[in-house]
Amino acid sequence: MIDPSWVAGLGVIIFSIGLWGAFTRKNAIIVLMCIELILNAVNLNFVAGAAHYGDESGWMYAAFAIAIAAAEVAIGLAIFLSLYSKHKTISLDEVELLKN
Amino acid sequence: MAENKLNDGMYVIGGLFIAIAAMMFLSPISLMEDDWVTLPLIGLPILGSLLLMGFSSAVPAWRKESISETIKYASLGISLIVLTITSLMMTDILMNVHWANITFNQYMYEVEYNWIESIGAEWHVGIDGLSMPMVWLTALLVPVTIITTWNEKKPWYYHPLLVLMGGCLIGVFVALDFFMFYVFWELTLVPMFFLILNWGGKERKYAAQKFFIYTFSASILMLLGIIILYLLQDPSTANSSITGRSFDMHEMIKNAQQEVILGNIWLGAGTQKLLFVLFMVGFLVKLPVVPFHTWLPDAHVQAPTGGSMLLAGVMLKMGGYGMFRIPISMFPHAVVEFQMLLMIIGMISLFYGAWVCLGQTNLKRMVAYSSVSHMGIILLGIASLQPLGFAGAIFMMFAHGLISPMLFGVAGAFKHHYHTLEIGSMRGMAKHSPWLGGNMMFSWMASLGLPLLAGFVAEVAVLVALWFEFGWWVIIPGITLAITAAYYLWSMQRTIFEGGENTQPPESLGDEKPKDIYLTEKVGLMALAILIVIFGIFPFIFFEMMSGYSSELIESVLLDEISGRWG
Amino acid sequence: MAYDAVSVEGIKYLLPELVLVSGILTLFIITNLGDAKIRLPLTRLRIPALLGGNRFKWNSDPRLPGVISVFTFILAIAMLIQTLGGDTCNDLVEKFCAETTILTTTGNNPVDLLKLDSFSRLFELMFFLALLLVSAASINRLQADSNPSNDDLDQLLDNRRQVDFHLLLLISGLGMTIVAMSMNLFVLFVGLELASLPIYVMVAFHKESKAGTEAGVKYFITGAISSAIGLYGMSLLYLWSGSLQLSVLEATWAAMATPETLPLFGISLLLVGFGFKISAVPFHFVAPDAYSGASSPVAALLATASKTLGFIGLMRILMIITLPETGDAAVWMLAFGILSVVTMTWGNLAALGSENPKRMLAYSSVAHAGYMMAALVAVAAWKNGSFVENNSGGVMAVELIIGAIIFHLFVLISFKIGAFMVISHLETEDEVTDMSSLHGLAKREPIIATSMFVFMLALAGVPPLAGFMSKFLMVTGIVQVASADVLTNTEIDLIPTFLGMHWTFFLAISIFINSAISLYYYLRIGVLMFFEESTTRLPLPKVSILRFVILLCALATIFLGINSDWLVESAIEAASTLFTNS
Amino acid sequence: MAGDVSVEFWVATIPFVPLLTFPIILFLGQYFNGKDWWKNILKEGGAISLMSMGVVLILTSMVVAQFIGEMHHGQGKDILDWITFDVLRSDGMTNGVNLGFGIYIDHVSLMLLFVASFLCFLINWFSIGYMNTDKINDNRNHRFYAEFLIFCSGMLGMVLADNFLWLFIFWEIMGLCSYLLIGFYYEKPSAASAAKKAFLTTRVGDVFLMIGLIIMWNIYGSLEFDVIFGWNYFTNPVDMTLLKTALILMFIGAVGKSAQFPLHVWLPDAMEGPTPVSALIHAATMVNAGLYLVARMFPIFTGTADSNLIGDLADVGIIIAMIGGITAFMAAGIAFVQNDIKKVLAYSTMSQLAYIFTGLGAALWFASKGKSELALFALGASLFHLFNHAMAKGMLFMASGSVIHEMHHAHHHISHGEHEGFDAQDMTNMGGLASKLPITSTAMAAGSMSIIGIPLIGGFWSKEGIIAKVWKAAIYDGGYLLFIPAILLLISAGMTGFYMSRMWFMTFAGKPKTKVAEHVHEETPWIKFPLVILTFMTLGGIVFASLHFVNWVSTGHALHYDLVYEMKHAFLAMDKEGVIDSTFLILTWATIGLSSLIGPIIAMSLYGGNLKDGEKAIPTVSWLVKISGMVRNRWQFNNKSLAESGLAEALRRRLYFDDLYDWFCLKIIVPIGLGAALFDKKGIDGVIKGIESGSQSTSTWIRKLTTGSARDYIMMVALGSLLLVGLIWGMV
Repeated sequence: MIDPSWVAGLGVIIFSIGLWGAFTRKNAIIVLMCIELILNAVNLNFVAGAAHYGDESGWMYAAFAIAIAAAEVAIGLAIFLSLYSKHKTISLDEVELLKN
Repeated sequence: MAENKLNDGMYVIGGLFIAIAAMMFLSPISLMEDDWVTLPLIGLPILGSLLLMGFSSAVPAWRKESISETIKYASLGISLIVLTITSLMMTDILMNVHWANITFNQYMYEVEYNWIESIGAEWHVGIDGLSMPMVWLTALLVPVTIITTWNEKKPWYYHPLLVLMGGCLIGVFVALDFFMFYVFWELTLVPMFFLILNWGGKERKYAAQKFFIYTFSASILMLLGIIILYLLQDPSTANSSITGRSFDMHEMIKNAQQEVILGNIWLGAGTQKLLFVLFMVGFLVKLPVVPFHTWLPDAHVQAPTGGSMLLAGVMLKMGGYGMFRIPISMFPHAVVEFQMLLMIIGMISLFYGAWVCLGQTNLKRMVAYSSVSHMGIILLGIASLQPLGFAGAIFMMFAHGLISPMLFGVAGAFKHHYHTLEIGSMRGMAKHSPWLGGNMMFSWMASLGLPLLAGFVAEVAVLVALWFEFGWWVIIPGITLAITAAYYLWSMQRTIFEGGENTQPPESLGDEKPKDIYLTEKVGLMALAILIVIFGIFPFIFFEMMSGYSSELIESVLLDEISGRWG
Repeated sequence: MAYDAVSVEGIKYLLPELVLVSGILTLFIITNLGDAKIRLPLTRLRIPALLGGNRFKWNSDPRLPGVISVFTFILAIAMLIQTLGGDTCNDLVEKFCAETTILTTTGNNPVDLLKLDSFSRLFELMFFLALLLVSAASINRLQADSNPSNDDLDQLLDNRRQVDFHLLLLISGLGMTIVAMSMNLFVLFVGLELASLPIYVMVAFHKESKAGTEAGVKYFITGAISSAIGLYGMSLLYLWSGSLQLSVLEATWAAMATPETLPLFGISLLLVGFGFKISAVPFHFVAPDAYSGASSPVAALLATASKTLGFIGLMRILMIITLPETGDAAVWMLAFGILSVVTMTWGNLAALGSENPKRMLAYSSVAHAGYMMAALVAVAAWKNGSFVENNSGGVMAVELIIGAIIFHLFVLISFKIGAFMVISHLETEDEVTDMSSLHGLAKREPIIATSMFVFMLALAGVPPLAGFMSKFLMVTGIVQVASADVLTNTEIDLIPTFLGMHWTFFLAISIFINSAISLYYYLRIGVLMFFEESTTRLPLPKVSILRFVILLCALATIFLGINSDWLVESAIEAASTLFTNS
Repeated sequence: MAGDVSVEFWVATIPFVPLLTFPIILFLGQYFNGKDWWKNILKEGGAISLMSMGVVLILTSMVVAQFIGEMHHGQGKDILDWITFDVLRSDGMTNGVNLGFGIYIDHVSLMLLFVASFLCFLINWFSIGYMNTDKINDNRNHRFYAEFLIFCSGMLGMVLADNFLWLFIFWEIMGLCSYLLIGFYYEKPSAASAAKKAFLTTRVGDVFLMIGLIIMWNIYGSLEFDVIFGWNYFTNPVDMTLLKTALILMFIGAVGKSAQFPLHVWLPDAMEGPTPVSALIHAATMVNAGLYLVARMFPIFTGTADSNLIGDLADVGIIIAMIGGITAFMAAGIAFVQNDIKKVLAYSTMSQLAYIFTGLGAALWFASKGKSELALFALGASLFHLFNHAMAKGMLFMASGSVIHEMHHAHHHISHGEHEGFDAQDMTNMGGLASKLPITSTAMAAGSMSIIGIPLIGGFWSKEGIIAKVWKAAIYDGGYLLFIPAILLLISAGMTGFYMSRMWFMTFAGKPKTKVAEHVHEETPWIKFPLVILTFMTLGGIVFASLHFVNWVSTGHALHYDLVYEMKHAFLAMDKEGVIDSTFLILTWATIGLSSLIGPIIAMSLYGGNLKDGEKAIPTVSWLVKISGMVRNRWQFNNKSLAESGLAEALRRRLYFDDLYDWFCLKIIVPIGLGAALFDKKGIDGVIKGIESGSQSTSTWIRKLTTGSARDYIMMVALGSLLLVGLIWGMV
């Protein structure tokens, strides 16, 4: 069996990639994907913890986290759609109407 | 549209009634047998004026003119009721009170109700030899101001605002609970803010905000002081309070005298000084003293006549009153320690203020700086730590409370009838407007401390006390008296007098013929003038109680500290 | 008492939540009655039903969904009050309190899920009140276009939008109640997401305008990242302790001899998630954009309920998990102290020159978060200071502080929502993009303008309004923990007295200075309304319900300031249950 | 019996009679101005005011009758507890100190009370004639009478007050009235500016007086005369240096009020007021207030001397005498070159007051040295001179008013209302009026003679007394510093002879210098009566000298004794025991020679001359005119070079004092004020404004950080996470 710390380590890497991607990419969809990456890192942690401690609730947390991620994606995509219909772009750099 | 507005006003009136009823229901504020303060002096003006304003806002714009007389008379009526009650109080008729013989920290007409029990805040009011003159002054100035500025624009809001202002001010003077004191202290800003903002001069926007922010910021420090004082109490003082403490000023002043509660010295030297500084900053800004004074000229110049009358007449006195009520009564050690500092600040205010007056070209601005200068005298009286000095300072508060409204009333009338405030923009007012000129001269003479007018007694008392304590420092106030005379006389020469055979009305008047003051203005100003004379000739009407208060204060609070200094 | 959450006894305690659920169902069903095709809310999907043809006249009224949600919330509040009780506090006028009831999972080894006590109940009440006001204000507010017409199709569309909006409100409310009650970090998080996701949508609800969608996107992206980071931090905590039960985490933390990396990282990241919710600097940047892009009722929700969610989380984490009993300083104390000062100063300074009233309110909301954060820091000071409370008669300072925060969050509902409602009312006329909308409001609408001024003064903390009481309580608490040591020392002089204060004392000073700064822009609103001339003197379009809400808020602002007895006691009661029965 | 009479309550009503009357006049006048009955029957308030003053005069006479000769020591009576307070001294709290109003009566106050009420009555009478017939005064005479009455009550109150505080209060009220009355023609810039000058100059003195009083109060614990005069310096020693300082400060107040060097500049300008005002305030009554104050200090000096503190306060006497001497000389010099008839009288007033001050200085010096007998005589002489001067100068001013008035009328008559370019007060426009104005010229001659000190007439006795006493102090009693004032007084006596004669001869003798002067007639009603009365008073001044007015402590001398003493003293320099002192014999006759012969003769030779042919003066003055004509014909000489010299120019410019003060005000005081105002605006308020604009710009800057880009926000969230981690980790 793989040591849970490896799993958690992978989680750290994925989290970092996700976070990095989130503020380097312009495309809203890709940012959303990066957020999903972070959530996946979370899931890895939960799974690793559950395995390490033998605690069933960890699995449940992971399952819920996936559900939340799914809901977030759904809502995100819907919002991006309406963004596109109004601004004709989903590049985060091009929506700067509100500032100061 | 009109219909719509009427409904809104009804909302307000209904809401007010509900609010009042709810308050009555939830906190047992009710008019009890001996409570002559809560409802008659505070509740009536505040609630009454709010109702009047609500009613006015309910009336559609095109009909407002038709109710203006009603509102004016209603406001006047309310303020006269308050004046009557306070006059009865003052003359010992309501209850057999000997104001001069009240012992320290003992109050007449004292009532207590629970207010915000959970933090120990009470509705606690009472009057003593210090607050009685201030209360009476406030009650007096409101009707006088209303009469003097009878013809102000938008009277349906203006006159109720004055009444509201009076109610809040009386609240400050009778409060015996720190929380209540602070609430009313800040509450007074709101009506004044509106008075300046809506009826003021050209720069009123700036002035109103500056006034509000400046004084509010300063009193925040006072709030910090109140909080510290609150926390310093023994947490078993008030049972119903969740913090175990109360805001009871009466109690705290008493404890401060005893110094020792629960085996500890209650207020140590450092604590006293810290609290003293915190409270004094709030009061000194309100007073105001140099260098915290710059809100005052702006506020005064921009404020409408009635606003500056109340502002100079009573609001500034809140600072002086507060000093006596809290720091001096509670922190004797700090008072004695900071005596020299207070004196120097007072000297600077007095002296510097007078010089600045000399350089002013705007009449209201000059009068405003003269207020700064005169407030320095109050501080000097306090710094003297003499019963006479204290009494002089309190009498100065009172006298200036009569004189400065007249100064501003006159300045306002000048502005109103001549459309200018520039000193020297005209000559020969005595010819065009003899009443205005006469009143102006009288008020200026009173302000420069002419004997047998109210200001003189105070000045002499303070100077004598100052000599006792500081000796030759008295030269500086002496010189200031001469400078004061100089700027007033110089202005008088350039405004009221001169002009040759064909006197020159100011250019701002255009082709208009210069007019004299209206009957209402005449009545208001003459009332003030007569009072100034009466209190100049018979100062003992109030001086006795002030003197009694001061002696009690020195004897029961400061004497130990002072004699400790002698060794 | 502990009950199984799905047992009859347990369900009985969840009546308010059940009311919300039934409200959601009702909203769904009633608006579809009579239609042959049942529309799934928030979508254009239509499922053919067996019966019916077109909708009835009465249930295609655009105001219907709003009325339903208003009644749902009123009913929920009624249920909430009904569930209060017990021997000690059956009088609501005296104090708002509930017996502590714990709901657990089913099974042999039950886990505590939700706790119903005066803390959670009071927060629930706050959420319900906020949502009630918002839903009442948007009964006939969110039309597809600003000119309502009687055209049937338009009405239908309006009705559809309204259904969606109020449905989101109700769902969000459900999430909020879960946050208030949760005893498990993950449950809290789920509740938070349940509350937040509808809010993301609501921010973007104004999809006809560019600003609305932009605000939605920005708020969603930033919010999602923050909560993802927070969730990652939570997962780190889980890795460290093996459980996300608050009690377990607390015990583990207390047992930790030397600070370990994993939980510190976990806590820090978790704070990011909640920091975003309360819009603390530097997580606040999107807040002004979101507030100004969203419609005013939604912005009001962001400024009150959403912020409250964040504070519940912060209190749970900071006050329960990481607060050491005595001795050491809490690990987050300095960080939070710095952040609080930066937050309040930043918020106020930014609001100072802001030309858009909604952005100004957003920045002011940031500043208010800073005040409350400062209060939280003081709690840590109390725990680590050497000051021993002479607790013979009063509550502990820490309860006072937490109570003050709760009080502040509560009264924010009255004046913050009130302020946004005024903006909302202005929006019925035209877009509110700069201060000129407020010009001369006093001449057009004296009552509305006066109310607005009351809200502004309350926000600035001018007595005797509600905002003053909360600030007062907070500062009292802070000063108490910071200064008691030195002030009772009678031997020292002024300078040592001042320097001897715990550094949290300067947080109080900072609050004061910031209040003074903030007064500038709050008063400016008053000046604009009462002084400036507007182009028109016509009154605003008559929207009775908005006016009613505004007046209600104004009266509440005054009333809660003048007579805050009940609320203060309830808040402190709630605060003490936060500490005692965890 | 002596000392039995006690002061009664009703005495206190004297100052209140006019005080209660003035509002009536003011308000009636304000509302009924222009009505016939008001103008004619009530004389625009003059009648009411005259009645009021009549009542005052009657009351005063009753008081005088009651006390004269009956009273040895001053008596006080408390009327009113004005303000009561406690005092905290380093030895504990003193309870119930009272600053009250009361009445104090002794010989000094009796005399001044009489002078004040008598002259006020007469001047009021005169005013009805003078003021009401002048067109320029239309519709404002009620103001004159009202202010006049306040003034009277101030003067009477000051004289009667039983403590220094109330003395000061009434003193200030007189200052106010003088301000108002000088500025009566407020539309004239010169009048407005003169009024301001008068008030401010006296105010400067008043400040010192007030400080002096405060110190007195600190020393004695009270300001009541009873307390201070009865002080026991043995049991309650006082700080003599401090006392000396206090007395000097009080004297500075007196200097301001009585227009002595260097605060004298206001008095000549004060002639801008109507002539009755000049008569009243600036000659007869108010300027005497300073003298009264100094005279009030006298018992302090005797008291200290009695307590063996001999000579401790002698410096004060020397200072007072010195100031007096300088002023007497300076004012006399300036009076040489004045052409304005009232200005001459003003400078003469200054000079004569200076005489009195010098005499008082000598008296105080004697008193301090313990020579109470000499001190009493010096004081007596000074106060008698005060009396004589008040009567004479009051009359002179009224007479000059009469001249001006008639000149004015005549001018009006000739030029039909054109006022431009004619100065009715300029003596170079007059001449030869002796025939046109018989009563006026007689009165003026009598007054001038009294002032000059022509033997046997009013002022002669007192002036001789003063000069002799000052010299005596200088020669015999070691007051060497007093030589300076003594010599100055002697010279001034001669100068007085010159300038007074010059005035009379320029006005009344010689040929009329203008057409106007030819058409003058003495026609105005009401103004002759006071002149006649006062002429007798002036000429017979010696009679009053015996009425015990002048003695501080009666030594029981009978009427004739004093009379004889004065006469002996004046002519023979014989002291009480009848010993003739040759030094003083020379001195006395030198004075007489200087003032009565040399001065007038030079004046006659320059300005005298016979009347126009055919004109005849009345016998009372015709001899004077004739003598002057003789002298002029005999010794006529040209003084042109002297008149155009630098000295004369300097005198005309009043020795540049006014210029100096103007420069000081305009170049020092006003710039400081303007500078302070600027500093306040830019400095103190600038800080506030700086804070405001600073936070505004910070706000702009800080809001720029909210860039609007979601990526920036995300980055900030990420950075914030790092920051939080760093801070939390860092703290651990």
